[in-house]
Amino acid sequence: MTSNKMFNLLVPIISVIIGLLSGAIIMLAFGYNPIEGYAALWEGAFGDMYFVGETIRQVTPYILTGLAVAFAFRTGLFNIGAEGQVIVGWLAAIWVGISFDAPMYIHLPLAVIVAALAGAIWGFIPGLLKARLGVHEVIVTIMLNYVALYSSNALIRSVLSDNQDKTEKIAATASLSSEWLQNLTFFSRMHYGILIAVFAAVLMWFIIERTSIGYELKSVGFNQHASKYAGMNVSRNIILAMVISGAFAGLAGAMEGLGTYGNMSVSSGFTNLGFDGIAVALLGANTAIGVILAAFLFGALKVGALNMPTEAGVPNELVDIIIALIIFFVASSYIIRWVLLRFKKGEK
Amino acid sequence: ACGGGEETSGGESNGEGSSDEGSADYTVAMVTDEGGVDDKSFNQSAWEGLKAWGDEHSLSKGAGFDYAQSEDESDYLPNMTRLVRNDYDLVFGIGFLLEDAIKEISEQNPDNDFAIVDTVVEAPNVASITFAEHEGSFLTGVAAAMKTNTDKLGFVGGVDSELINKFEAGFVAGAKSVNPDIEVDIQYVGNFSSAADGKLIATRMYNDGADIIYHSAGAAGNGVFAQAKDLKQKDPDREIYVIGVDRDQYEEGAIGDHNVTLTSMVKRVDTAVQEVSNLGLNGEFPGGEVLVFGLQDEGIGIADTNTEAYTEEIASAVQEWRDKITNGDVKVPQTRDELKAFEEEL
Amino acid sequence: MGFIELLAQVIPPALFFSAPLIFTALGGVFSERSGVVNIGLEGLMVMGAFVGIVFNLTFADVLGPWTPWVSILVAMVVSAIFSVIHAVAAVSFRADQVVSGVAINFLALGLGIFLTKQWYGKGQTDMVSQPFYTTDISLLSDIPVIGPIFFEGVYVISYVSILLALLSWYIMYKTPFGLRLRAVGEHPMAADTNGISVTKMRYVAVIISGAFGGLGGSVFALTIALNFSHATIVGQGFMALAAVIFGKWHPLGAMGAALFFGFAQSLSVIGAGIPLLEDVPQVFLLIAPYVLTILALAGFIGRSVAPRANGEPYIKGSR
Amino acid sequence: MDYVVEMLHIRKEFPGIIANDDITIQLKKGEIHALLGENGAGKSTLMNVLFGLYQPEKGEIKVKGKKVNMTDPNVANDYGIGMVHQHFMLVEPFTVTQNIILGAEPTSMGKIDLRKAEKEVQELSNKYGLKVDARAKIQDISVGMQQRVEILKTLYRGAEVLIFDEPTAVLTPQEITELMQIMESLIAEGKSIILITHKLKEIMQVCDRCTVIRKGKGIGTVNVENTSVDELASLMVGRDVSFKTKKSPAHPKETVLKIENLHVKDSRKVEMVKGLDLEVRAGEIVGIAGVDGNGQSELIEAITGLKKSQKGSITLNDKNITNLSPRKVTENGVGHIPQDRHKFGLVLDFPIGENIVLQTYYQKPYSKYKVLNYQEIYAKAEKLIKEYDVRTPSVYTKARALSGGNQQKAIISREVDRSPDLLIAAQPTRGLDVGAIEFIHQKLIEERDKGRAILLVSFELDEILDVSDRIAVIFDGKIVADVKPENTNEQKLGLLMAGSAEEKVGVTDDLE
Ligand SMILES: Nc1ncnc2c1ncn2[C@@H]1O[C@H](COP(=O)(O)OP(=O)(O)OP(=O)(O)O)[C@@H](O)[C@H]1O
Ligand SMILES: Nc1ncnc2c1ncn2[C@@H]1O[C@H](COP(=O)(O)OP(=O)(O)OP(=O)(O)O)[C@@H](O)[C@H]1O
Ligand SMILES: [Mg+2]
Ligand SMILES: [Mg+2]
Repeated sequence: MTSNKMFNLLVPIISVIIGLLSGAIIMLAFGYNPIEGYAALWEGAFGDMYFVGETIRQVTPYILTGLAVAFAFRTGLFNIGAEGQVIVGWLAAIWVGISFDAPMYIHLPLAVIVAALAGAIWGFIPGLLKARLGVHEVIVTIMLNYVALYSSNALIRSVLSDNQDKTEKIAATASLSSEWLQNLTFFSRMHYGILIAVFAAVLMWFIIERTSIGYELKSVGFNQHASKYAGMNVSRNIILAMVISGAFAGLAGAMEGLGTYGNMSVSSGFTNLGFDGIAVALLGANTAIGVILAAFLFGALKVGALNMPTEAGVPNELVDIIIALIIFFVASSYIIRWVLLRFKKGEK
Repeated sequence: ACGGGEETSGGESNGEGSSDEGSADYTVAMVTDEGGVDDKSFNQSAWEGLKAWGDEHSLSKGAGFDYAQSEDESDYLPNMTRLVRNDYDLVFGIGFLLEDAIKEISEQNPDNDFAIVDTVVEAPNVASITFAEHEGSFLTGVAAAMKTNTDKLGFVGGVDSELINKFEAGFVAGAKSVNPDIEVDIQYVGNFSSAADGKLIATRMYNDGADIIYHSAGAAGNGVFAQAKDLKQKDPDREIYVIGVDRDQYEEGAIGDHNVTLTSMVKRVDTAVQEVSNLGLNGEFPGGEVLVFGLQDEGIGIADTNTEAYTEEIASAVQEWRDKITNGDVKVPQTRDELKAFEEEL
Repeated sequence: MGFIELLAQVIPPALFFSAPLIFTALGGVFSERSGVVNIGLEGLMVMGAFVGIVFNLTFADVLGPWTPWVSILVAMVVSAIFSVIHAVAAVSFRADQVVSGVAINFLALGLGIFLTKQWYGKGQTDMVSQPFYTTDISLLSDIPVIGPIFFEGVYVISYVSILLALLSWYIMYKTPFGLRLRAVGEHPMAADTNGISVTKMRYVAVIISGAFGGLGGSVFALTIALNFSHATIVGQGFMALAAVIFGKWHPLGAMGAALFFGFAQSLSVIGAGIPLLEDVPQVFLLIAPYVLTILALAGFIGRSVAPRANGEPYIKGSR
Repeated sequence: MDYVVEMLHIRKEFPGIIANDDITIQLKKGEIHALLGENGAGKSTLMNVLFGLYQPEKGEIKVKGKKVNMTDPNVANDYGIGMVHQHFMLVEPFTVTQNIILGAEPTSMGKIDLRKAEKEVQELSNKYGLKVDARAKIQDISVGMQQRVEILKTLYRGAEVLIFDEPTAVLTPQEITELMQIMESLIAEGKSIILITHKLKEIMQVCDRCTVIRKGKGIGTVNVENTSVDELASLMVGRDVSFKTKKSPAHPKETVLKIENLHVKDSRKVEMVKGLDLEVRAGEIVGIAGVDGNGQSELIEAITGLKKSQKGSITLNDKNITNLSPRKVTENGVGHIPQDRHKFGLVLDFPIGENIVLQTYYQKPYSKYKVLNYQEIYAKAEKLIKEYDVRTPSVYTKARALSGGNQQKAIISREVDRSPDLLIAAQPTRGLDVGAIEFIHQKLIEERDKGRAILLVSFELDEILDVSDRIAVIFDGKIVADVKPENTNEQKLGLLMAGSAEEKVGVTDDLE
């Protein structure tokens, strides 16, 4: 059992190392200096407090979309719709942020909660259709992504602004950003949302691992027949799982709306936070702590990558390739385990 | 057109004078939007301007001038910050999408110079570079009206917004100024990226009898070109055209021996970038000013590469209207409301 | 505008819009029928689009009007080879198939743009000079009413996609290969005890999905986008995946679903020019295809049950 | 010597366990050779080695005296070895014919020649008396017919040696009789058979020789003629086993379950229970005897709330529980050992400990304010697995990894421990070895003696006759007879179960 635990730790680490090594080989093959490349990457992610702040800023929504996808996976559902849930959450947060005046201790929590609710509603629809009519959640969530994108664009234009490309900025009382954090990190956009994200991770862990709600959700995810036999309400649990998952993604939208940007723009494409959330969740083995770690890896790579073209002349797409390889090796952990076992046997 | 450009037209010569000493003192960088530095559109144009400025002062990329490319919305500010912290004196934000980022960073770094293209940021250390797209669009409208055989034109916009409405209003006004009976079929894609939707819209418009479509839809406009070329391929005798945007899209229109690009509304972002950089270099940075580049100062132009389609006759008509605009005889509408008023006066 | 004219307006674009989805969805059907979930369709399309465009740009002078056809073949081959990565992970390494599909998506886009930058020095390629063009299909286009709707100004490749769907159906339901493929996806151990190599079948199926995904991507690039950039394939692969499920993992069902998407998309874009729909706010037209899909699923398509062993790595002797 | 197949000194290891340790089995031509052992003894593993699914670490396999290397099932097929697996290897959405030809399809011009295939299947089926509907889908046919399809599959491939892995566990008595006849006709055709079964009577009935394995080791081979059921049992288990379940007479008390005029439809909306009446009292075991498909499943599902009933009433301790939710039914005092343990009984991916609280997780002390108390949960599990002798490495082991017998014991421990007033046991001993069966029967009787009402549904007449205090015969959705075990026998019951009208009149006199 202890060796199993060691493996669970070792495999992702090895995957990351192999991914980075492969990236180095590609850099060499195309005539770049991998040491310079990775130095630039490191510099761009952790070089000084500013970059650390920006990395954390990027990590924040990744944690939440990662949790959203992971939560659904743990309950036997595949939520490709985190993307759309982020968008509606963002929109809802902004809505509350710009259309009210209230003291901060009311305004900010209200905005955050409404964002979570919006995401939850966006998760409720596929949940309901799956539970009641057996409609596959993957299609419905894909479709709802587009509905969220186009509708929120239209709402920004027609309701939240006067035919502008973006809304006005939210009231300071609804903002997550903090002068203190900004000063600490030389004006990075790091905001208090990271606390919410970490709290959400703890919450997910608690729900899934420690409560009877989580027990039911997992049970329904594994075996609907046995769950029904045991007296659980299968439909209700499917819906609940999607609602909670959607709420996490909605919170990710709030991070962007109330923290990073303070407003919302008309967008011609997706934020990709939701799609990246799939990778984060899977990289984190669908556990809360795993999601946090994976989000850090992901966020650092993404933010650090921006520094690669300027500092080392390496196209930042290389980071996408590296991320892909890391995911690939994590997925193939079986083979890594196998090799490790061989290795251990050889030692003896 | 407003006065900003006039002073700057002299900027180039000033810049040349100071090229020798100025190199190390003043450095300039730019941040692209998601289109990237090679988007064949204004990002690319801006970068060409910056490179030209670098050449002018014997600087090299990374030492004196540079760019940072944004993968998505969240990268704008970090990219800016990185450049500022790398001690670039002037940082351009290319595209109205970077408005918020410029606003924020200019507050955080009051001692730095910033410039934004295509929109206005009110701050003492920000120069806002805008273009009179409506004027250029007016001229493409004139050209289209001269060229059309069906008296029906099309306009495909990316996203229905203030900026793109300027193109629409100018185009319609130009066309109707030549021939008030001309109909303009207007449709927006909803985004700047879906070539498929651009193509679907073009299909419908050409089907409905439009023979020239002016697009202002970024990559979605590729779909318009695809459809026009397809129709041309099927029937080489059919007179069918696209009007390009932002830069000369002649290349996109090539189909065998033909070319469907009638003309393009060219925004000289390169000129603007080069000029503002020189102003900064010379200690005359136009902070807090709104520079409008228009027809008058060649900040906006209209391409005449397709000599076969873009006939002398059209060229002279366009020249005529250009003069009227620069004279102030014609005031080109910028919004739908202004257009309505403009049409009533016709 | 009369109904027939409306159809003549809507159907040809619907066909060209659907073709890439049909190809890709067929690939998805093969893969998932063999028990390998394929979220990587998006990435396979990206790879196909990239290869199709690069090949087209490189060989247009040599191959002339044959260029697009050869391009899609080459795109098929390269994407098929690319998909082996997914096969190795999902079949041999017993990877979580969703994870490995996600990796495919990241990898294809990363590689595509990276190589574009290497080879062209910029983030997007030029436009190809030899794309696919529409034609009137001789004889058929002369049929009254139907002719103009279905056979005038259409891409031949659209019909290839429909023929391929029929062929896929034939292969899957009438040949030993198809029977074995479906058996492997339903009950791999049963197939194994009948002497069918689960590994081999799954490899073949994933490689077919790679070829079809590559075909879909390259057809999209060579009919609609005409160049390659990060924005060429954005979500079409996921729509194809939706078509696979919508079509209940059946080749003809997937084709029907893809045609439905194409039709709805076409109607929503073209609708803005139709008097009846002119006053409908654009956003309703934009979301119409997606809402219609959900309504169709909720209303009459209902439950679709995946192949029993879909997503499960086959490990000999486990239960 | 004319051995058709020999497995010599076979050793097969799985991570952490030696499933087969130096086992030898030799099959003579034309014999039915039994392979006997407790659950998990290694029988299936050994046969999978012979069939080429597993590669042995040591030992050799000879076919007709020639050493062969069974690398995969194809090789086994080539040597004329066919296997009917313990868990059927049938593709549910396929037709009977498609399943039979899978992997060896007749074609014409690349297309499957379905007509030819169907003809061949029909011919085979006629030849061996294996009645199947060639065009029916597997998911629509009975378990018995599915098994015949499995046999046809091996015959279609020209098998000379047939391996049957627990074929009778899932069959009704009639089907078992048919199967025995089929096996004999196969032998008559010159084929040889290895039969795995836990039912010693069957071995005595049809087998020539019997090889016994215990905990992965070969114990030896005996001639069936020279042995007895008791000897086989003690060889297998390593101790004496009593077959006649020890029980004292029942003392039924108040009525616990009362069902009146119940009507239930199945998932295809066909009425399966058609006005059924039934009573079970505290302190008695009522056995439901009947041929599969006469409404047993629907009856149980209606009582437990898994299915809605259309008409009639179900009363538990004078409380109407008709159409209550499963949870409400459970809380009112019903325990249920489900027929399909994998589908209903367990969440296979949960640790065994968490399966123990599958219905009670939300109650104190396992959870408080919705927070689970794992200490209590696992403490309970530890206690139960000890008490019920559930063999598992630990309570944290996933249920999936346990053998069927141990999974069943875990379910029974859970259901019995809740002290339900009514305990429904559906096929509680299916697929289990004699030791496990003995244990479970003992438990049921213990519970009866504690005053619980027990409803036992089983297709095994032995079990019904052995354990029940009263037998209710179900036919076509109704209880058609109510008899005492001491007043009846297998033949009489068989007739009743077939719906024989005269018998019905004759026996209803027995009704109290
Ligand atoms: N796939 C496997 N992985 C690991 N261990 C296995 C596997 N299959 C079987 N075993 C081990 O081999 C032993 C023998 O299992 P096997 O299935 O052969 O038993 P059996 O005699 O057929 O039991 P039953 O009578 O219940 O069918 C088991 O105790 C188990 O520990
Ligand atoms: N995947 C597996 N991992 C670990 N052990 C396994 C696995 N599959 C089977 N086993 C082991 O195999 C043994 C027997 O398995 P087998 O399936 O033969 O049991 P069984 O009693 O016959 O079950 P059933 O009654 O359901 O047929 C068990 O003791 C179990 O530990
Ligand atoms: Mg067994
Ligand atoms: Mg068994």
